Amino acid sequence: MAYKVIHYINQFFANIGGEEMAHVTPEIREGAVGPGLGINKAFKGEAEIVCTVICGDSYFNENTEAATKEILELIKPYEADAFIAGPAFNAGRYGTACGTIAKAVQETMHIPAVTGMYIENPGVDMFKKELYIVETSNAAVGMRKALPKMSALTLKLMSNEADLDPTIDGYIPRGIRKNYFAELTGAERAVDMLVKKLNDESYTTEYPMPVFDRIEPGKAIKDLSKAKIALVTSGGIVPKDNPDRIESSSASKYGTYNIESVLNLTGDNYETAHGGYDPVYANDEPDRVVPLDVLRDLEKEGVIGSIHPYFYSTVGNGTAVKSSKEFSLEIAEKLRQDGVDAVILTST
Amino acid sequence: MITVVSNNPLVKKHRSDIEYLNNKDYLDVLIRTRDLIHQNYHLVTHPLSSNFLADQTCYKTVVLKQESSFDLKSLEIIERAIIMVKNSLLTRDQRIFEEAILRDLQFVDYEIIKNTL
Amino acid sequence: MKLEIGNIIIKDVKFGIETKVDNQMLFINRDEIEALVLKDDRIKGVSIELARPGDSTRITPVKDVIEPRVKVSGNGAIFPGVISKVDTVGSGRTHVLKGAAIVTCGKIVGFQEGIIDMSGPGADYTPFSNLQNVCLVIEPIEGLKQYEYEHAARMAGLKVADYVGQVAKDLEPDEVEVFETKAIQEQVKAYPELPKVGYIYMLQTQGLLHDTYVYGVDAKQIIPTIMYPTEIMDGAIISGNCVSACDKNTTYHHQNNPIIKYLYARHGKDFNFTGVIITNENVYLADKERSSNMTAKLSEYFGFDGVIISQEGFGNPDTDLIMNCKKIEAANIKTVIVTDEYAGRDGLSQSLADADVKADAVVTGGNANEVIVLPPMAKIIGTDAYINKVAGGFDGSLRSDGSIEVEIQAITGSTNELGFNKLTTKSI
Amino acid sequence: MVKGIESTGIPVAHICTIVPISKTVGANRIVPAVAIPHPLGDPKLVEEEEYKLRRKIVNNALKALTTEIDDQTVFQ
Repeated sequence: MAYKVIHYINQFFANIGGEEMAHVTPEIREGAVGPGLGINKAFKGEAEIVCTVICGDSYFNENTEAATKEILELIKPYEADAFIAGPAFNAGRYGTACGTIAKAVQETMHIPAVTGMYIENPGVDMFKKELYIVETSNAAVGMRKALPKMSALTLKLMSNEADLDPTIDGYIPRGIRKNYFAELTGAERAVDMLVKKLNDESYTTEYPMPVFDRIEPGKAIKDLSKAKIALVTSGGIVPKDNPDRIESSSASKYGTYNIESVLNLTGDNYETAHGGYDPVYANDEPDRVVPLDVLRDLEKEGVIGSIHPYFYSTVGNGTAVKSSKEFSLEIAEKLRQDGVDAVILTST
Repeated sequence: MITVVSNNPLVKKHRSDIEYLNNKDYLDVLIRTRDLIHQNYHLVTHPLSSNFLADQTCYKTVVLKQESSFDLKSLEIIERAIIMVKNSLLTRDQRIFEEAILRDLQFVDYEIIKNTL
Repeated sequence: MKLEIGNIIIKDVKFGIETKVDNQMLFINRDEIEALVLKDDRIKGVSIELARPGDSTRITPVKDVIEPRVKVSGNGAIFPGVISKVDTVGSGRTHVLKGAAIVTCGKIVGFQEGIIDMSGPGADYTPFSNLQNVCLVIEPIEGLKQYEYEHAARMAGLKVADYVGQVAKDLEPDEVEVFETKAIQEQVKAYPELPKVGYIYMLQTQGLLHDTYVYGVDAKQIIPTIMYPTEIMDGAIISGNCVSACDKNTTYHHQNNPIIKYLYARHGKDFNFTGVIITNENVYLADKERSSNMTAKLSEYFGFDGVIISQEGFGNPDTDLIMNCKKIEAANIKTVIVTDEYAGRDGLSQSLADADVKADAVVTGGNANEVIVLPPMAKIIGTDAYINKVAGGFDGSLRSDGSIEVEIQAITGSTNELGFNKLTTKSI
Repeated sequence: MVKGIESTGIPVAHICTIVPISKTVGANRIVPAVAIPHPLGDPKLVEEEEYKLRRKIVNNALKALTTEIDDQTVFQ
């Protein structure tokens, strides 16, 4: 009997409409829709899309929790063997939606989930550890190439073929280090690698050093006097008594604090949660870490447009960037949605 | 000026003027070390001396030196060490060592840094 | 320097009335060996046992593995500066009982020493499961200090290896391999058109139980220096190391350094292998800076175009490794580094305690944290009472049925950083 | 943190004490601060002077945010 697969797509690929229809709520249709037809073809009868669930990107991203719940309810009766989302190519919100729903399905229904994205889709960084994300081109022209890869990987996962390899199966490496026995000994491989390096031939390192990849600088602000500026800090400034219990070192969370009616941060109401330096100076005068006093004056003088009503705070220390990555994306998304034009980030 | 941060009673026994973190764990020693580095202390010994992470020993001694400027290299080393030690604690059960083993662990930690004391 | 290695192939080991080799069978006189070990009055007792490939045998806690050899001609003798006069070795002829090894076992401190399984899944991870092993389980006298015990166990292993090796002196080897490296100017002239390659050999030297000896000198005290590769092949470096079974270099590893072996294999064809620089891994940052400055300077001085750098151990030696790599790359010399990983049981953690983009050619010996279940064995040589104290073991790792759940870091030589094995790691 | 935010296209001025760390974490507009325990202040100064110092650093950050750049830039 053929495997049963559920497919998730957004309003655009369901031919409902573009951005103007991005608010549509989840609906389910029997059988394959849009890209699903191509997936079905690639399955060659070994599996079949039993239903397609469709949701608008805006609806999903603005109501993530509710949308996830609704979709899980909708697809439950189908008792599927696997779940496919997208491919989302370079569409950020679609990618986030695909990642979120695929992860939720994987966790609650215990069936394998596969999605597809362009390597720079923000969803990749958010979900690559948990999900198999097939690498696609950055636009829908890559559909024809992406679908067979996604289908093949899904089939492999359903039949429990354990030995997956990103270079063969076309998914983005999940960053899990796994042992295996190579053809040659390490010494032979080292000598081979050295010869290639000496001859300027290409070689593949067995452990790519974690590198800090660059991000394109954001465009400069044209008119400061109209700009909405947000304050973010990794210096751990929090309201007195640290209501969110932000940890004193390499914090795993962040706090969001309303400063709409605050003119400056004083030691009476704010303090630092940072455990990495002598806290006296920051506790005495938290403006020394988050310069709200200066920024309020500049707002009053009309130098800047406005100050974002919330500031975000966490405790980070220089090199431990990884832990903060997840919530920094969350903060970033909120700032973007709130129409913030620029950010001043302070670190100790 | 040399400063010794340690939770090893054997180190404390041999040198009294250390910053002794009584009943604190390996990670506490590293975090205290990091705090000192932020106050212009430089590492003298590597914080991952001995081949143990926190799942294999509970004793750690680090030697630092106070200087007048901040040392980025020391900070990088301690930050990476903290990440590794946290990871070593994360994926394992808490270990409980027997008394005889504890003495061995104290001994090895002390032996490795005794020349700086 | 020119060294001939004559291999006498050993395919089985048995106790006998005389220690000798007969038709690829090594016979061991138990009493003679026992008497030899007990000459050291720090040792109360020794039990000598044999372990063959395929046996349902577990050897633990393993301290060192040594290949029995004898110097037939040329300068010096076996393990110079340690059990023989400090003469420069690396030339002449040396005979090897290929396929045999002396394994020392003992609970030096309550953790650390490793496991060798002669069969089952664990056997795939250690090269020593393929050898005919003569095991010495060494029991110290009451109250012997750890360093004394370590020293006594180290000496016992070397002396027995020397003793057993003697039997090869007058035997006709099954095969003879010849290795030669000339003095630097001559060597460079030999293949002027080929790139010059060196090997940076990092030695574990953190302190007690983490030491390596070069011609008898504690390598902690050396300044990096240059050696002929054949000196190392001829026993100039020995292990005094009890740490992390998986990635410590036993004396056997030093005697059979595979990087030296494969550099020789392509010497004169793909490059000109011109020398080895040995360096250390100390706990003081100032020593790390000094030693890595020296390796870079020597690499430049000897005109290397490329080097392989191998590590021993993990944690703070990662810093030495990266310093060596960065500084040598900065001298416009191409590097390949050989290391192993501690990426956690789930393989998701940061693998090394240091990193640099310059380290763009890395060979890894595997993730030492990966968990394996070793089934029960019919025979235990040594004791498994300490299993859950072995580095890589954890509470409850010795199960009531005798099976063990451990990280592979408990297995002797499993993630060796000289590239001795085929084990490696990929990102999935 | 810097990268997370800037990946949305919002420009970020990173005020930090240790410029090399800011560079490794991928900040593009880097504004050096005073010292680790008090990046935007100096307890040795009188209140007014300290405010001036802070304002200077914030102005520097605003200058950074209004400057078009292609690569990591430190705004002294």
